[in-house]
Amino acid sequence: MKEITYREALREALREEMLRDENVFIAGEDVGIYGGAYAVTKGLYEEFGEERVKDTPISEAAIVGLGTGAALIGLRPVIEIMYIDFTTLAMDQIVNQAAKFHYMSGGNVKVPWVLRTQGGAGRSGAAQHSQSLESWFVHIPGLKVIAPSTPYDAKGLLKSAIRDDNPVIFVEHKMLYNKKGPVPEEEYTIPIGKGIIVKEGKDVTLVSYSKEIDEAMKAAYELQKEGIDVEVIDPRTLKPMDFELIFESVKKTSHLVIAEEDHYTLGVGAEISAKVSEEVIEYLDGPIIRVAALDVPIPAARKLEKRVIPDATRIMDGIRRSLE
Amino acid sequence: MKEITYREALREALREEMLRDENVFIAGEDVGIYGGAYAVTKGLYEEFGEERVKDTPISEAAIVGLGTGAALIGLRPVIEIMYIDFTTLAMDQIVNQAAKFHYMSGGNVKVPWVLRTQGGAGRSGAAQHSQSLESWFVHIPGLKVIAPSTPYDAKGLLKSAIRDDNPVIFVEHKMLYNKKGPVPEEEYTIPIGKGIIVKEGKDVTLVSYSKEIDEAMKAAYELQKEGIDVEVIDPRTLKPMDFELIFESVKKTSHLVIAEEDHYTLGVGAEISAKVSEEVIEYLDGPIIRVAALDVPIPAARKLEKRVIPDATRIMDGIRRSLE
Amino acid sequence: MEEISKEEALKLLYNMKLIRAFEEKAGELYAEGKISGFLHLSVGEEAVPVGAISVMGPNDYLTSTHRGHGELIARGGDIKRMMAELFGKKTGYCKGKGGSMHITDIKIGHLGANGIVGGGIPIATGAGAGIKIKKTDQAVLCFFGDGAVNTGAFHESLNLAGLWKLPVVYICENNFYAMSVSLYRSHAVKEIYKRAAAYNMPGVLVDGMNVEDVREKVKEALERARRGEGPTLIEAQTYRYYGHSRTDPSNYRTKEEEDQWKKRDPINTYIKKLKEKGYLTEEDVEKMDKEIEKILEDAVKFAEESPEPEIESIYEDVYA
Amino acid sequence: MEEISKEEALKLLYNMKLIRAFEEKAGELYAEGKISGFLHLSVGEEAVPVGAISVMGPNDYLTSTHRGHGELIARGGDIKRMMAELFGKKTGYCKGKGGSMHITDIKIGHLGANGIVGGGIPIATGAGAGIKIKKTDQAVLCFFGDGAVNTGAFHESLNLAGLWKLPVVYICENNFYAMSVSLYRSHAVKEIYKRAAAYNMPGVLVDGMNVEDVREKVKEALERARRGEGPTLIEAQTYRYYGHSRTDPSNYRTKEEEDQWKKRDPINTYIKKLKEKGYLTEEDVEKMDKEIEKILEDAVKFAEESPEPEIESIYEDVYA
Ligand SMILES: Cc1ncc(C[n+]2csc(CCOP(=O)(O)OP(=O)(O)O)c2C)c(N)n1
Ligand SMILES: Cc1ncc(C[n+]2csc(CCOP(=O)(O)OP(=O)(O)O)c2C)c(N)n1
Ligand SMILES: [Mg+2]
Ligand SMILES: [Mg+2]
Repeated sequence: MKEITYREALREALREEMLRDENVFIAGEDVGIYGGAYAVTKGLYEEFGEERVKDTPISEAAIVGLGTGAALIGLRPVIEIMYIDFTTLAMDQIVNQAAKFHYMSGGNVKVPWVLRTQGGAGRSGAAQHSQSLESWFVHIPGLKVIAPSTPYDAKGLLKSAIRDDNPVIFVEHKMLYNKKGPVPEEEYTIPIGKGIIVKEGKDVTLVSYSKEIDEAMKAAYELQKEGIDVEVIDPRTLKPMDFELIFESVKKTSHLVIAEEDHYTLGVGAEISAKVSEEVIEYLDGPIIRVAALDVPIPAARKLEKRVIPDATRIMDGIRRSLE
Repeated sequence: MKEITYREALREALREEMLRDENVFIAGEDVGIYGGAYAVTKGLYEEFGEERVKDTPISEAAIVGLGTGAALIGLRPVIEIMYIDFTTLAMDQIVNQAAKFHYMSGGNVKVPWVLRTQGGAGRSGAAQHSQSLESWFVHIPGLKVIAPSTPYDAKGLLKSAIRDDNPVIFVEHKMLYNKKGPVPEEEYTIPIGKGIIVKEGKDVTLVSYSKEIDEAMKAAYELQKEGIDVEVIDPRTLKPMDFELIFESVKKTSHLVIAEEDHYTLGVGAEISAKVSEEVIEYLDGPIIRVAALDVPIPAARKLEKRVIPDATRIMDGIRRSLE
Repeated sequence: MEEISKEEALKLLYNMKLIRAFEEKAGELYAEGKISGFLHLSVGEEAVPVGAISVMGPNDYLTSTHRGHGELIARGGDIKRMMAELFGKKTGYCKGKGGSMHITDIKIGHLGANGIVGGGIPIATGAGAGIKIKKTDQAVLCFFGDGAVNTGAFHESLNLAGLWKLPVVYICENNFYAMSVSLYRSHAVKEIYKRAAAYNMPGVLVDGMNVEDVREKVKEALERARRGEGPTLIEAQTYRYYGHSRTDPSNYRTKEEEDQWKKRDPINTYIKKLKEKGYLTEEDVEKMDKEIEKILEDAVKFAEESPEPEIESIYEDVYA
Repeated sequence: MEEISKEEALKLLYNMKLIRAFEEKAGELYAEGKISGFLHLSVGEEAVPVGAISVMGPNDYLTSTHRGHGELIARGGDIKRMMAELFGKKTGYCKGKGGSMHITDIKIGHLGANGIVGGGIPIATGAGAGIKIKKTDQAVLCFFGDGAVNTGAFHESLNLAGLWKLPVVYICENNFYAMSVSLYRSHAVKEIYKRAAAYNMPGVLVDGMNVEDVREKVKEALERARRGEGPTLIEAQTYRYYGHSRTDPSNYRTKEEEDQWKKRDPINTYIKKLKEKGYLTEEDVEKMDKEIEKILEDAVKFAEESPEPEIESIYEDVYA
């Protein structure tokens, strides 16, 4: 299998889907000539032309509406909001319009778009360019939410998202674009809503996603040395979430830790924790620990930013607490 | 003590604070001549004039920016967003600007506004007029979030919110405006961040807030007949949340149920549940049950709407499940 | 102005009357407690949707608003399913899930009413962009109120449409109030059509009480759109006779103002005109009214007799 | 045009030079890895903030953007604390929490740079509304880029300001690009100042490479604001010499275009003009450069020697 970056994997997915289905098009700020703020769409403007790779004005609400209107009449828009922080400018169009349209109309219409965006810290971008707001979208019925952590998942899930008949929020991570990983030559897709066990283990279940998975894996391998056998699960899709996979693991390990880059309070981890203590609490043998970004706006200075976002050390501490 | 409605209590708070501090002013859609979509500001335009009770265009982002800009230069704006559903049009101004301004500027400025809005179902308003989006705001560091359930709390907390130096999201409930309750003649405030035990009990802790408290109390009294002694807690402030009060109660009862009108997935209950199973799980003697709005957009038809929102019966079922 | 055939003219009158009758009936049923939720009546404004939609092509699209019964009826929406939806019944357009503000009928190109002021404008614009990608000769009519003009969504959308020369006709149903707030207290520029200058598109003022004037101007705009010359902003001045919603006593405006507008009633003036032209007799009018009365009776009966939605339906249609 | 005193003129030149030197230095330090995060340089655009802010009153306010060093320096911001903030140090304006895009200095009426395009416009407008409530004779300068003109926030704000006649001067720093997207590919109307017509305020075109022209027009607008006549929209045409941020190679524009603009460099042309006027000799220029160099050296030294913020400071300033 070839090794490519997360960025290239995403680009392959976009390109293949555009070749496969002429109804797929891309729109967003700087996605065309520039090739995207993080260079994901590079080359697509040249290949597909400006009718299908559209640079837009700085008008986030209109970008999402563009997706919705075009989707209603049979196209399959892939719209890009440059930073997840900027979805704040389009929440009505995402949440009140696209997410609920199928339901409110009694099934009369559907809105098959994908909203690609990227979140997370790591570039000293400060409080308006480093958020992880995915939990907001997970809260909203009618949306699907995907947050891949590897090139393989990124490609397979983006293709599935484009083919899905619902509005899908596809959250990339700014620090993953250069991450390399194996991706098959042949065509494949990954089902939305299926998680995977990234590493098997029997002592504690560690659920994580997106870039935080890398810290989770570091923590797991470190702890292996101490004889703690961590099972690492990546749900990959945050909504619908593969709770069965998590429950099965918790039943086996009796311990649960969640590691994420979103804020502690009401991050995605809150839902995982609450769901587990509602459904399988009797299997638990310790507190459910959430290791998450501190509840402060993300600061700019490297040193502070690094401390706000959980690293392997903090995850290890969390695991130890859960096992105490 | 006199008995007045939730609406009147809010109006008294606004009026008293406007009389007390000339920097307090009100702005929003239809808050002036009309007196507010739910008549909360009725009479204030006549009393204080259009300089201090400002009807605005339909421009939610500008309304919040109006609050922030005015707050920065020393005023104490009370801005109104007519439905919490419409905060989606102002999320950048709320979340990226107001909430983070104090932090991002290293404490250089502060943003003392109150954003009054109302949420919840009960009027067949359908999916764009019935949401309970408070959990979004609870997720965001820098905001305070208040959701009072009685006239007494509404008045005392609104006064505190206006005097607070931070942006405060003040979430009223459309079905509470006519609710009557005792309110002292004399001046009082209620500290932000302090919950109360609405009914003491020893068998199970039931946390609820806003209008859902009324269903919670019904459920508690019904269960009393069956010999189940429910302790009902109203945190009143959702951020900062009075976790100590909840922990103490859980330590006593060993059972926790949360009832809320927000969606099940990542509603405020998710955080309460997760926090409890992180901090005091060893005291628990059963699953933590969340009774919440179903994870569907709120439907219009009365029959469907009623079923989506949790009532006393569903809360009772939840309590029984937690005690099984 | 192009001469309108008798048949066409009678159709316009009929549609205006049907809308009005629907609205009056819905208002009554609301008062009786048979309809709940939000109900925004468009009585007085009928000429705008009827005139505009009469020149839409069969494959064109439209987006509508919270005050949207008129557009749906003018486009040939199913009166029974509308009424059933207001009743919250299973047979309603949205199976009872949407209510008045969310009716959508993709089969006739109706891309939805909307509960959010301005919420439909980006969607209409997106449909216009979609048409351009598909390279068909369709067009979109985007209806919204004067209040919506002050939303960010309006601005972002019209800029995009003007820039990309999208085949969208923006029709502002200017009834001079957004709830209680008069246009004069909320708009920096009081002539809405002049805002078009900011978006490189023509701005056209239309007499929204005159169905033929609306029709004519929208027709021109649609032709322009189909020629690939881009969007138009049309301001149709009109008036809502009732309060904003069924709970609003309209204290913020005067009886005199209301009376002035009612004198120019779009239906009465059009009846007068058609009679003068010899297209119509008082008998014809009565016949029409009867026919419409029957349609509404049937619709109410249908709605009343229709079953409530099943509880299980709550879980359907969340995802496609 | 009003005659500018020698002292005043030299001040203008000095400020432009200080901004440019600051930006060049920051660019170098970024390349060296001493500064991280986002860094948007305003080299080429110095005449706009300097001209505009030179006529602000001591109690006036301003809001700025992601490309905001110019406004802060022109307003007398503390160069050391700025540099320290770019370094992420404890002594920085934001104690390292904000970085380049979030510096705020309420003491001099600076209500913040902003990482969100258009994000400062509603805030400036709110400050203007606040002034009107307080009934003082203050005013607000609101800076933003050409890209920001297409945001909903721009529209909602300017409508409000035009309606309420707020004392706000809206200054568009039109450098013809929003990241890679040219104004010609993103604006329905290419003349930004003409958008003023939609908001009932004057629209004024200014040569953003000419500091005195900027100054003059902003002065008039401020006077107008203080007279209670309301806001003005000023379009100052200028150019950024470097890429959008420090990672952008500017492939989307031509060398010729860049060269054309550089010929009209605001600093060089002003030096030439002041020399012709006899206000300035080459020696003066060198002296000025030296002085500025020293200021920057000191600032860098200060920043380098300043301590990193303590970890505990993370928890401070979340709530006031
Ligand atoms: C974004 C948003 N803000 C506020 C409202 C509440 N609201 C519903 S209709 C309305 C007035 C709309 O006025 P206009 O656009 O002129 O339409 P009209 O009701 O006059 O037909 C308001 C403020 C809303 N639905 N959406
Ligand atoms: C709402 C929003 N959308 C997108 C961005 C990303 N972004 C940052 S600067 C910029 C271009 C801004 O252009 P302009 O307003 O002309 O200012 P300039 O950079 O030219 O000074 C963009 C798209 C952002 N910060 N905020
Ligand atoms: Mg109106
Ligand atoms: Mg620019």
